[in-house]
Parts: sequence; structure tokens; C-alpha cells
Amino acid sequence: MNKWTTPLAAISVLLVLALELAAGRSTGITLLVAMMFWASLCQGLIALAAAAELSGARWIRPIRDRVLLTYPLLLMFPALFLIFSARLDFYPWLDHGTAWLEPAFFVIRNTASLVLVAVAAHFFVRRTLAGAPGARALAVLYLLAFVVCQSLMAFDWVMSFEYPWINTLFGPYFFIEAFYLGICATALMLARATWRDRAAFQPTLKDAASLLFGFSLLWAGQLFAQYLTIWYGNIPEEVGYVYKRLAVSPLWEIAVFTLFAFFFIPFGVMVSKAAKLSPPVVGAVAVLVCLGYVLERLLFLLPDGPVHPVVLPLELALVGLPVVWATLVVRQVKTPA
Amino acid sequence: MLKSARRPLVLAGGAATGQPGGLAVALLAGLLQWTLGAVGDAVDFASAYSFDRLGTCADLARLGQRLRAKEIGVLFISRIHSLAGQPGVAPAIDAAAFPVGLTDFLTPVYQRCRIILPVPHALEAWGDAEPRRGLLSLIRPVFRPFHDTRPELDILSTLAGGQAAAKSFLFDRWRPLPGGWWQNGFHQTRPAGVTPALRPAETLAAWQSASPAAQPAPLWLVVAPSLRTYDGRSRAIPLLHEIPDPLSTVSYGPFVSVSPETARRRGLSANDLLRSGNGANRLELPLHLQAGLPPDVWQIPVDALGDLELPIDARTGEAAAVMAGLTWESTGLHRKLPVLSGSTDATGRGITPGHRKEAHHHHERHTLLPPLEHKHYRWALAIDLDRCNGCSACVAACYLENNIAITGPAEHLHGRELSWLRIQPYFNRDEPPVLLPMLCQQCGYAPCETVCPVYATYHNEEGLNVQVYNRCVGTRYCNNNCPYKARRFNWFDYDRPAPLNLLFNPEVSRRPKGVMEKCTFCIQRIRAAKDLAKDQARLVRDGEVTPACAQTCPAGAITFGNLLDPGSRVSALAHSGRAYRVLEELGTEPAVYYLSKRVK
Amino acid sequence: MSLGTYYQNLETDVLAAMRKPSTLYWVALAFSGALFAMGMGLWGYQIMTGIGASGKMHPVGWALYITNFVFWVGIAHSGTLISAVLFLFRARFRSSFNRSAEAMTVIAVMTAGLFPLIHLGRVWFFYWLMPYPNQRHLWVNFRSPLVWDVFAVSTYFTVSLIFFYTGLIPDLAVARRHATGLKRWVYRVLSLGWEGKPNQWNHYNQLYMFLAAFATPLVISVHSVVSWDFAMSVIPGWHTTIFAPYFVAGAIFSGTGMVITLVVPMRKILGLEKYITIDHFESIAKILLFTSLIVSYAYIVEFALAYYSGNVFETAHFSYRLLGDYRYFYWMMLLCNSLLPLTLFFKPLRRNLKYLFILSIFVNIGMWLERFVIIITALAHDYDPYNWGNFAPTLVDVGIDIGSFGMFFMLFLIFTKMLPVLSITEVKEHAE
Amino acid sequence: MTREWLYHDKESFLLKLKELLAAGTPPERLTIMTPFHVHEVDHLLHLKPSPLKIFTLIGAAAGLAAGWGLTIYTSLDWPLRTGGKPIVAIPAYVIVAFELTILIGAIVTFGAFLFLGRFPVLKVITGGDATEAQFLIQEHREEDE
Repeated sequence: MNKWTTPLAAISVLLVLALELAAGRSTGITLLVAMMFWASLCQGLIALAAAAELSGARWIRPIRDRVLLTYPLLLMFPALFLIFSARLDFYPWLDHGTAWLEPAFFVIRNTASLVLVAVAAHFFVRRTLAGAPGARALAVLYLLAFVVCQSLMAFDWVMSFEYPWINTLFGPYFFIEAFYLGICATALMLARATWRDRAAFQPTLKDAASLLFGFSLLWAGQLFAQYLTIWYGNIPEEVGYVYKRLAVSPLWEIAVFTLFAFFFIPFGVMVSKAAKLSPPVVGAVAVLVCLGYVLERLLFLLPDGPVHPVVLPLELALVGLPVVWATLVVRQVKTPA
Repeated sequence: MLKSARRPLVLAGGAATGQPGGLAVALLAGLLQWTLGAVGDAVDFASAYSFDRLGTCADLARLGQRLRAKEIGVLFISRIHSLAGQPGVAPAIDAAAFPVGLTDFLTPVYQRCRIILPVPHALEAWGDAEPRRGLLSLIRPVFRPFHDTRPELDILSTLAGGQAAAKSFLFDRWRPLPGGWWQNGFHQTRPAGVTPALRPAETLAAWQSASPAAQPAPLWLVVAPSLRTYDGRSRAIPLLHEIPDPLSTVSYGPFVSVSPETARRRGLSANDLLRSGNGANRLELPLHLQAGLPPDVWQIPVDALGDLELPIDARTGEAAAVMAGLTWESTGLHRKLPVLSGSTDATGRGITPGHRKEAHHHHERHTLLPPLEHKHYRWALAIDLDRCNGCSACVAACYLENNIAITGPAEHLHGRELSWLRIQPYFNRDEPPVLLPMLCQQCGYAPCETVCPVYATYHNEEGLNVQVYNRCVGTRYCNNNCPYKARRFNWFDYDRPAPLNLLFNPEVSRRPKGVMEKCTFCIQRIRAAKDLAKDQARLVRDGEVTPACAQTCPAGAITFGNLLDPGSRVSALAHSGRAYRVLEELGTEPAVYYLSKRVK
Repeated sequence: MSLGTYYQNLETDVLAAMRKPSTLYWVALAFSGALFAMGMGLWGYQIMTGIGASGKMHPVGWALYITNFVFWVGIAHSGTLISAVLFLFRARFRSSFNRSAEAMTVIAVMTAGLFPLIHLGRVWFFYWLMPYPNQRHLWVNFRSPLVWDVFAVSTYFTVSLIFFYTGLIPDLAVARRHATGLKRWVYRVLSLGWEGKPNQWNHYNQLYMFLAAFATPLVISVHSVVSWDFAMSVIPGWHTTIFAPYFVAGAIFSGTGMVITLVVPMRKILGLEKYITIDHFESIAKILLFTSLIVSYAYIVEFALAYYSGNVFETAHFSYRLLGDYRYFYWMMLLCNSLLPLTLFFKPLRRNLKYLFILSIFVNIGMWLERFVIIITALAHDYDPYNWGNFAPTLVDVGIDIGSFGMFFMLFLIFTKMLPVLSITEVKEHAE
Repeated sequence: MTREWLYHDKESFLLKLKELLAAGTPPERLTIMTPFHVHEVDHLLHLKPSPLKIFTLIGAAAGLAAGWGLTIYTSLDWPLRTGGKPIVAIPAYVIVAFELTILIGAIVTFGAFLFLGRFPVLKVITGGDATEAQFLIQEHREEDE
């Protein structure tokens, strides 16, 4: 983390705004995908640190400060969401809304939750780095904000496209994925660090890799719990959502890919101890999971609204730039004394 | 309204004519029928029931007076099972010097007799009847009498000094009739068309004189004949208590009903024990809240009357079915009624025709499961809700055909009746009342089947949702997961004391305790038909199989058949615009189609 | 105090618990044994008369028995959680709880295992639920959640038992030295002649690691399967995707509660204050709080989405849960599971054993009620209003329910006298 | 004759062990017993990591195979259609396969432990007790034979 991160973030937000204005309505809900991915990743990073803080985990120590110092990135997302709110008209409920699905309320509560997360992260990180008391309380606070924000992402950003379809596990599924992303980002940072200083970081890398392994299993469990229930219940209104995404190409292929990216490959690879210790392998798996996340978002959203094939990579890159900078490029960590 | 109708029909009767102004109503109805030209066309006096050989309540009342005046020594009573509401006749019997009862089962009336001469059941003896004018039918016994009994005819002819020979006596009277009756058992003559000459002017005058001054009464008591026991004559048949009254869904015990609003206004609640009348005419009944009743109307089935006397209209000689000014006060006690329906409001639930739902927002039906396939047959049922009047004959038929256990009042209070087929009444907020016969829907994607751990229920290749009683271990999961709750569980071993065990249908196995059971479209009948078809190397023809319920339905509301046969009546009905399926949006693909004009 | 004497004291302290029991113990044992006997007797009566002896009816085909089944399986969960998961996360405080928690697991699964049998209409055919070769070529329906249950619960029992026993082996060797007479021989055999040689330890560690690694996903899978007994149905209030994680969290929540209920008095009576410290309890209390939050989250989501969707059946069901015939149970449940545990945010309360003990009792009640409410309300008020009906338990229901508690406490009391209630080996290991 | 050292604490025990090994005592001449697992000992004696994991893998694989085999074979043995679900209903059978993987995996692992550790040790069960209470080192000299 250094002084460039914040300006970079500001610039990329402005560029995104420019892009959206330039490309106009044709961008559809592209921004939603880019936003959701990077927001979940950043929130997940801090969430991982917070969870480690609460469970008094020692393993994360070597990398902790670098992870924590990504917190200012979280401020990008409320801004980006406000930009996206110009595209609400892609939501089917916009004309005949309900008490909950009401445009103004929708924008306010989602922006607020993103701000809340950023603020909670800010205080939690400051306290923790300063080693001041009450850091744990703030960690709890952050995690609560994180859960609320991710649940809203699931239920508002994505699920409401298919109103009145409901899936109660959607929220938990989202924040587990966000946490998973956070672990991936940490693993990437560790892979890079281990590359430079094997002795100092390898044990930590191994632990992060084990977490990847564990979460691949947990993720599979969550997915299975949803699919099994819907498949078994066989209620048309409920099955429709899955059916639409499994019956047609290329969505079907995407679904299979995400299954491999999130579960089979991480699980299969991370079984072996050697793989857990090798920075390139862990890094590759982490990247794969991130890719899986993006594609899964496409799986969710493609049937609901237009995603611009050119704008999507651009926006992913633009929003990603400061994040990559803060996590991977920046070298020295200046921990405030 | 009459103008708009294509072939208007005006009918009067029941409560309409049973009230003080009843005669006026009857006359007005006659006038209307006459003016609409319905007489002789829709209204056929020729083949009406021959009431001309019957007395009126007034006659009975007169008999009572004569008895009390000791004008009668020996009194023979036969074929009277209830004197509910008949003014003071029953008590008067005691005044007779020597009342003799001829009956096949004991009712309160016969308990007053000095001696009882047991007569055989109608199925045990020769006899004849004239159900309606011009139709004479000969009744022949179907089995030898179980007990040492004598037919009425024997008894009477012996007393008359002749010899006991009911059969010969009958045949002497039937022999002169033109032949043919010994083959088909009945003799029919088309009676001369009776078109009574109606004199409008006089009728009108009579009507004006008859119509009484409208008297406002605080509340009315309507005495309706009970659907199950009529005037109480069938009270001794246990099955008729097991089957609930279709509107109130009360099975055991008499009750008085009033609309929920009225009850609320009067601070009464369900199962309150109410008292009415006084002295000998005292009546104590638990309260049932009946949706659909107009305010301030109390309604009791006639068989609940007990000794309460009904006033008699001198001009018609008939007992009034409507009484004014009868008050009910709470006794502060409660008597829980077995009300089998949890609620009668299904608004918006996709159950009644007015609220049926599309299977899916989009037109194609989504499923992740393979499509349903059936070989040769997909048995299905079509129930015409516009024809069904809730008479519950189908329910009775189902009980008898399938050896369904009778569990009794105590179990009914626990919600443990075992009927496979039931009449569900609905009084939705925005829809006229619906009577919905509910039975196992033989779903294609049946939720019950998949959850059974031991394959005790599975989908056979004819689309039936079969139940293997021997295999069932009684997890009850299937019924939990049935959206229609159409399955029944044997909580205990239920046995039928002799001679009721004679009622068992040998084609259907009895179920022991701990086993789930359900409707399978009378699979035993389907099997029989298929065996026949197999012998003749063909498929079962349409109409060859008829489940007990369809066979019994007097309105012909139930149609059974093979959905895969495009020529079958059921597939025609299922594909008609009137058809819908209950809870269709659950995607269970039921094989029971409900028909209603309200659907389209 | 030198380590040597510390070890000596530890052994004597822990094994002292296994010396001759007090009269109080005998009274407690007799009492719980009597309750258990009563339960069995009532079960016998029910088998003779039929399931009708219990309060179940149409439409409520499942009631207290399944409630108890889910409850006890839930109780069984924290045992393996505390042992396995905390072992994998290298959390030290596990060593003071794991033994009693694992014992609790084994006992609770045995108790739970009875209820699927008790609730069967024809229990004498229970073996039809097992896949065994037979002339009729009739197998079981592997698509039925009840068959998944058979596999999940029996697997859970077996693995928990192995895990429990493996942990015991070195301690049995210790017990063997302190015991005399017949008991000594029993421990000798049970300890498999353990010596503590390096190669033995080498294999032993691997074994324990793998068992922990197996047990962790097992914990999650077992209660997910239990939750799917309900989620697989199409009944509003049962059919919802969140059930699996929600039930798992609930199970751990209730199990942790029961651990506290058992260990607080045990620690006092057996005088183990030195080894089971307040810090340990605080850590457990945190787990309790954490799982309580997850469960509350699930409650909120279930309700919110039901109203969000505006689905007539969903909204009707949840309104019924909140305001219907069983509302008092539901409100009590919310109090016990969602509100009271929030007090654990306050450190002093987390460290107050009396408070923790009382709270844990409330948690047990709350979680029992949760299962009761979920099962009964969903069945009592489903799609077709004609079928609605209310369940009221009979004496047989209640008696068998109480009997199961009798069985559980009876077996746990026997455990405290038969086996070392603390993992002597691990406490030693962590002593440095 | 056998020389024997008993210690109450790990450190002094380890010191002695290091000393003996430094003095060139072959490890196979030493009998060591400890009250709990001491990782340093493994290093000092150059113990190979336990081969248990292989058995675990085999057991788990066998369980998985058994799970799929049982479910699929039995449903094809007499195909009965329930609720419109396919005869081979993979999502449902995943659960059985998973449980059996863990069940058989765990049982085989435990069996392998007994086998590799040569349990039960009859001479200890029948004869006197091992003194694994403290840290024990025994050195056996040739004179013993």
C-alpha cells in the first residue's frame, strides 16, 4: 500500500464513468459483473483478516498487514454502484415494484451497505494496525457489515432480476464465495511473497492453500445444497431459474467450467502437500477460482440483461487496476508504528 | 334474469315453501311455470313421485289425537324410523292399548311398542315398489334371511286369516301384467300426460289471499333435511355418521349452525353448547360456525330436532321448515364437534376454479427430470364441479368398495378419519361456494413416491401412484410430502364386529396398523378389466372400467378413462376449456382434472 | 511445581473421578435409569396398540419423535466439531472439552438413533430400510432422504466411536496403571497394550489427523442430510435451500450448549477446575455466540424472502408460524436462540459460569423448540386449507421424550465413572 | 544388562537421548517411551512418516466405489420409477457415495493403524505394564543375549 493507490482508485472510477457514458445503454448490466467481482474480492480480503483476528489465528501474521492495508479500495464501490444505478431499468420489477423492490430504496440501501463496509473496514484496520484495544469488536462489526452487504448483492443485485424466484441460500452462498475470493487474493499475495522470500512465507502459503482446499469443499457443499433441493422439489417456478441456465449453450458449458474452477481443480490439486508449497501452483489455482467467479456471474446475469463483450474486459481491467496495484505490485509495507 | 335464461325453470320447495308464506310461494311458482310454458315440458307431473298414496303431517297429528282419545286399540307401526318434528305422535303411541312394531331395526319409535315383530331386510324378502308413477318394480331377495324373521306381507296376510305366502301373493298381483317383467324385474307404463288445467285468475286470487303480512322476526330457525339421514331414518347406519355433512364437514353428532358474523355479534364461539325451547321442547346442541349462511339464520338438520315440535300449516297439512322467534342461549358448556375441514377459505391458493393458476409464468413447464412416459394407459379422472352437488354418495361407495375402516367420533376429533375421497367445501371471498371432491391425484411427478425409503409406493407404467401395503413400514413421509394430503394412515388395527364384516369386499385387502393407504382409482377393477382385455388380446376399452365413485355418482359428474386414448371421454374432457388441475403450479402433473364453467 | 509432579497430580486428579461413586451419583443414575425404563415401557405399549397411541394425526404425521431425533443428532454435533475441527485449526482449548464432548456425541447419536425406529408404524420391519440381498430383489429407495439418514447416521456413529476410542487409547494405558483387579485387565485389553513408543506415536498421530479430516466434512454432511429430510419435500416452511447450513449451525449451537450444560457441573463435582479453566469456557461461549448469529441470520432470511416473494403459501406459512396456534413456542424459541445469546457479547458474562450454565439450558430448550416449530407448523398448515389440523401430544409422546433424556444422562453418568473425562495425554502435552 | 533412564520433563529426556545418539548408540538398541508424541524424537531417530495415508486413500476410494456401485446396481436390479426421478438419480446417490467414502475410509485407516503399530501388544496386555507415564530410555547391551 502506498500513496498511489487512492488516486489510482479515483482515476479508474472516473474512467469507468466515462466509459459508461460513452458506450451508453448498450453496456447493459456489464458494470454489475465487474463491480461484484472486485468488490467481493476486496471485502473478502478484509473479512479473512478479520476472521483470523477473531479466531486468534497465528498463521496469517506474516501477510496480515499487507492484506489489511487494501481497505481504502472498498471506497470505490459505492461510487461505482451509483454509476450503475443509471442502469436500473434492466430490472424487470422497475415498473411494477413492491415495497422492497422500489428504485430509490434499492439504490439507497445498497450504496449505504457498501459505504458501511468501507467505513467498518477503515476503523477495524486502523485499530488493528495500531494494536489498540477494541480491534476485535470492530472485526465483529466489519464481518456483520460484510455479511449484510454480500446478502444484498445476492438478493438485490442478482436474485431480483428473476422476481419472484427465491433461493434462501443465495446470500450465504455469496458471502462464502467472497471469502473464498479473499483467500485466493491472499494466496496470490503469498505466492508472490514466497517467490521472493521462501523461508519467511512458505508455511503461511501452505496454510492459505489448505484454506483454499477447505473452501473448495465448503463451496461445493453450498452449491449442492441448492441444486439438490431445487432438483428434488421439482417446483416449476423454482426449477425455471436453473433450467434456463443449464438447458442452453454456452451457459451450460460455463456452468460446468465454474464447477471445475471452484471445486474439482482446487480440491484435486490442493490434496497434495507439494502443490500447497509451490507458489506457481497455488497462484494458478487462485487465479482460476477468480476466473470462475467472473464466469459464474455471467452465468447468473446473461439470461437477465445484456453484457457488453468489449466493455466487460475493459471495466474488469479498469476496476481491477488499483486492486492489483495494491495487492501485488506494491512492495514494501509501511506499517504505522 | 328469467328473461335472459334460454330455458328458464322455476322450482319451489324446501325452506321456500316450508315457511308461513310457503303456500304463496308455491302458487307463485306454479304461475311462473305456467306462464313460462314449462309445464308438461320441463315440469312433468305425469311421472312425478306418487305422493297421492301418502298422508300429510296433519294426518299424523290427527292420528295422535285419536290415540290420545283412546279411539285406537291395536296399533301397527311399520316403516317409520323417525317422527322428528311430528307434533306429539310419538308420545301418543303409549296411549294405544297394544302398539305392535314391524321393523328390521330398533329406533326410539319402536321402543314404545308392546311387542316387536322382526321383519327381514329389504334384500332378504320379496316385495315390490312404485318409485314413480308408471314404474312398477319387483324386489327379489338376494340372499336367505340371516335371522328368523317374517316379511310384513306374511305377517299381515296371516293376521288377515290367509296363509303366509308373500311370494305367491305378489305373483298373483303381477301375473296379469303384460310379460317381460320376469326378465327385467320391472313393468313400465307411460302414464297419460297429466297437464293440470291451471286457472290463472283463481290462482292469482289465491296467491294474493295466501301471501301473509311480512312479519319481521329477530332470527329464523331453518330445519333442513339431513343429507345423510334425511329425516333421521338412516341414523342407525354407522357409515353415514362417519361421512361428514358436506357443507359443515361435521361428521358425528347433531349441531346447530349460524354464520360466523352472527356468532361474533352474539359473542358465541364454535362448540358452545346452546339451549333452545323449554320444558319437553328443550333442545341442546353444540354450535357450528357455517360460512355462507345469511345473518341471523339458525340452521339445524331435521334429525337433530328431537322432541321439538314444528308448527303445521293448516292449508297444506305440512310441517313448517322455518320457524321464527326461537331464541338460543348459551349454557356456558362446550361440546367439541368433529369438524373435518381445517378452513373453508382457499382464496388465491390455486385450488378452486376461480383461483386456478397457470402451471408456470412462461408457457413451457420447466423440470430437470426426464419426461413422463406411460405404456398403453394413463388412467385419469375428470370431475365436473358444475354437476357435483356434494351428495357424498361417492364417498360412501369408496368406503364400501375399498374396505376403508370406520374410526368413530373419538378418532374424528383427533383428525383421524380414513376416507380416501372427501368433499371439500370452499366459501372463498370472491367466488360462489365450491364443493371439491378430493382424492389421490395420481401425480406424474408424485412428491410422495420419491421419499418412501422402501418403495412401498411407486409409479406404475399406467401412471397410477400405487401403494404396496405389505411393503409399507409406516414412516408417514409420503403423506407429509403430499400437497393434497390425500393419503391415510392406519393408526390402529380397526376391526368390524359381525355382521358388519360381511361388508368386506373380497377384491381389496384389509390394511393392518402402521400402514399408509390411499385411493388407486379402484385398481382391483382396472385389473379385472385388463384381464378380460388380455384374454381377448386387446386393450381396455373406454368405459370398461368404472371406479366405485364414478359408478355411484347420481349426477354423473365423475368420468374415468385412459388419457392416452384420444377417443376416450376423459381425454376429451381433460382437454376441454373447462378443465384445470388443483395446485397446478406445483408441477406435480396430477391425473385428476376438475371441470368448471368458471375456468377459461 | 515441577512437571513431573504436575503429571502425577493430573493423573490422580483425573482418575480420582473414576473412584467409587458417591450416593448422589447413585441417586442420579437410578433416577435417569428409571426415566429411561419408563420411556422404553411406553414404547412397548405403543408397539402393541399402534402409532395412534402418540398424538400424531392427519396432517401432522411427524411430531415429537422426529423433533427428538433432530434434537439429539444436533446435540451429537459439537462433540465431533470441538474435537476434529478445533484439532485441525490447532486450537488448544479443545483438549479440556474434547473427551466429554466426544462421549456426548457417541451417546447422543445412540439416543437419536432410537427415534427413527420409535416413529415407525411397523418397527418390526425396520430392517427393510437396510439394503440387503433378498429373494424378492427388493432393495431400498436410495432417492429417499430417509435412506440417506440411515447411511449418514450410522456412518456418523461409527466414525465418532472410532474417533472417541482412538483418543482414549493412551489414556486407557494410564488408567491401566492406576486400576486394580478386574478393571485393570479391562483397561489392559482396551488400551491394546499401548506403550508410547516413537513408532506407535508416529502412526497414532497420522491416524488422529485423518480421522479428524474425515470427521469434519462428516459433521457438515450428517446434519445437512437431516435437514434434507425436510428440504426435499414440497411443503412450505420445509422446502428451502438454506436448510442445510442452517441446520448444521443449529446443531453445533445446540451441541455446544449441551457441552456447557454437562461440563460446568462435571468440572465442579469431579474437581477439575485446575484443568478446565474459565478461558476455555470463554472460547466455547464464543462458538455459542457465533452459531447463534448464523441461526438468527437464517431465521431472518427465511422470513424476509417469504414476504419478498409474495408467494401466497410462503407468506401464509410464516404468518402462521409467527401468529398461529404455536406462536408461543416460536416466540420462546426466538428468545432462547437469538436474543439471550446476544448477551455473550459482554465479556464478563462469557466468563461467568453460572450464567453460561443457565444460558445453555435456555439454548437447549430453544433448539428443541426450533425443531418442534419447524416440523409441526409446516405440517399443520400446508397447501389445502381443508387439511389443516393441530397436533397435541399424548402422555406416550411426552413420556418417550423424557425417557430419551433419561437414557442420555444415564449413559453420560456411566461414562464419567468408566473412562477418563479429560484427555490426560493432551493436557500433559500442552502443559509446557 | 539393560540401562534405564526415567525423566519427568521433555527437555532433560531429549538431552540424554541426544547424548546417547551422539555417543554412537544405534537407535535399534534403544527402547523409548513417552507420555505423548515428541516430534524431536522422530527427527533424532530418523523415523519415516507413517505410510498410513496410503491405506486411507485406498479405503476412501473403495468406499466411493462401493457407494456408487451399491446405489446404481440396486436401482438397476429392479428399476422402479418414483416421483418421475430418473432410475439412476445421481444427485441423490452422491450423498450415499459420500457417506460410504468416509465410513470405509475411516474403518480401513483404523485397521491399518492396528496393523502398522502391531496392535494389540499381547506381552503388555498379559505381562507387566509399560511405564509410559514418564519419559523412558532403555539401552540394551549385547550381554543381554
